[in-house]
Amino acid sequence: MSGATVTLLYFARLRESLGLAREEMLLPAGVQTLQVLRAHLAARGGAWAEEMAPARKLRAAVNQTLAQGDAPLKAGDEVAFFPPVTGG
Amino acid sequence: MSGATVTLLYFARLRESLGLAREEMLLPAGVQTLQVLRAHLAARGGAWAEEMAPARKLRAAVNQTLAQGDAPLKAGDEVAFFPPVTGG
Amino acid sequence: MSVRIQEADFDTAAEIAAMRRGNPKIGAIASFIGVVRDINDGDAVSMMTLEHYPGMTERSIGAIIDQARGRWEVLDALVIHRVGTLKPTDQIVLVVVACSHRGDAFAACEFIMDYLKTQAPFWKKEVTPQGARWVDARASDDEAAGRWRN
Amino acid sequence: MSVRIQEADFDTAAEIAAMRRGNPKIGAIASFIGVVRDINDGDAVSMMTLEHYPGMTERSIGAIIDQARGRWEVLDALVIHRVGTLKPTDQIVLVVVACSHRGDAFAACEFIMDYLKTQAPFWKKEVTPQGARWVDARASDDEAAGRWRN
Repeated sequence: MSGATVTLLYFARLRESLGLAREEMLLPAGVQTLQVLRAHLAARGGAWAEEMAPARKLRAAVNQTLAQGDAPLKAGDEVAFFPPVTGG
Repeated sequence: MSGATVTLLYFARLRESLGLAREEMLLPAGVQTLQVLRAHLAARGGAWAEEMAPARKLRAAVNQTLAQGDAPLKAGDEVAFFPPVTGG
Repeated sequence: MSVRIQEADFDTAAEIAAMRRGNPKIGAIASFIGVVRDINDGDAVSMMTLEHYPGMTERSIGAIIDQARGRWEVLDALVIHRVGTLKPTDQIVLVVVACSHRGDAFAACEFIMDYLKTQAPFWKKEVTPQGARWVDARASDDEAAGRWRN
Repeated sequence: MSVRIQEADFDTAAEIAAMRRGNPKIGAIASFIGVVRDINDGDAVSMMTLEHYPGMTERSIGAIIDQARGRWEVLDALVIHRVGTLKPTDQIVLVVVACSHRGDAFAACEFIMDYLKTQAPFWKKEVTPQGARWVDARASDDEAAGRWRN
């Protein structure tokens, strides 16, 4: 599906490194899973390449639920990237 | 050792059945362990025979520490008999 | 480390605050409160009395705490157990364990409760519509304490 | 069942009292308080800030509590987690679980804490003499949560 807009959120160390807490994105054609979205963001280079690198330990949530790389994306989704959690 | 006096304590259901909370006893010759003392008390008959019967679940402490039947007794010991505990 | 046997009720928050005061090494506090229920073995309970063996009670709970300190890193521990007459919803027992890390705190707190249930000389007598009766010890409590022997 | 994320401190005794009020089925209350320590990974900590993901935080902790209720007989459960700026000896998190029996209360309380540590979206940034740094997740926390998968 093309023409799908999603909201991207970044937290904690990621938010600081990227200098961004939130953005709206029109999903490019072919970006239909979390994993592909991550690779797409890494392609922005600089801090993006570093933080989104496959070797980097990163967690992601789709619509506020922890999700794996093969999670499908659709219009209106809220997608969040963040480091492993450290609460409690 | 003969001529040894010990203090006997009874708690909870045992205290009520026997109608006794505490007594001083001159240990008879041959009564040198908890187990033999229990048999000696059972020989008093009546409620004693019932409560001290080998089949009866009973706990004992010597000098305020849980003890097994083969625990030796000596002059001045505080020996307590009671049902399994139910606190907490 | 502290053990108190008393008729009076206890104030959990005050006890935890006193334990924490001035010890910045404490990172985890596990606590347990036992409460009188209004039903036991299927019968309504209106009241109970708790009898104990003064002297041995404090000594045996002290020994239980020492065992816990030998197994886990315990910064502080407190046990308060009430005796006398209690009614449903009254508090019976408080165990508080303070550690640097939560795994130690949870384990030591549960260990102390499990051993207290099977080794500390307390006896409950409860009043039900059928009259007063001494509460029977539970096999499940022996099993709970047995889990820690390994 | 209740989940609260707040900057304000919490009053453990008041929370436990509110939970117990009017529920005579409660026989066992296990609770856990997490506290800011003055040292982490060998460095002195003077301050920390806790960031979270509003919305997902409440949702994920609610899901953790639901899992606990599916495994044990839980009469009531409460999680309060603070966010914002905290200093050593400040309280961070409170978990209270009320059950009829103590085994359920201990297990559910520890389960909730272990999952909260690995699944709820909170992040700590601490200030040490070397400057501010994001706290790294611990492998030991993943292992603690992993114990419950069986």
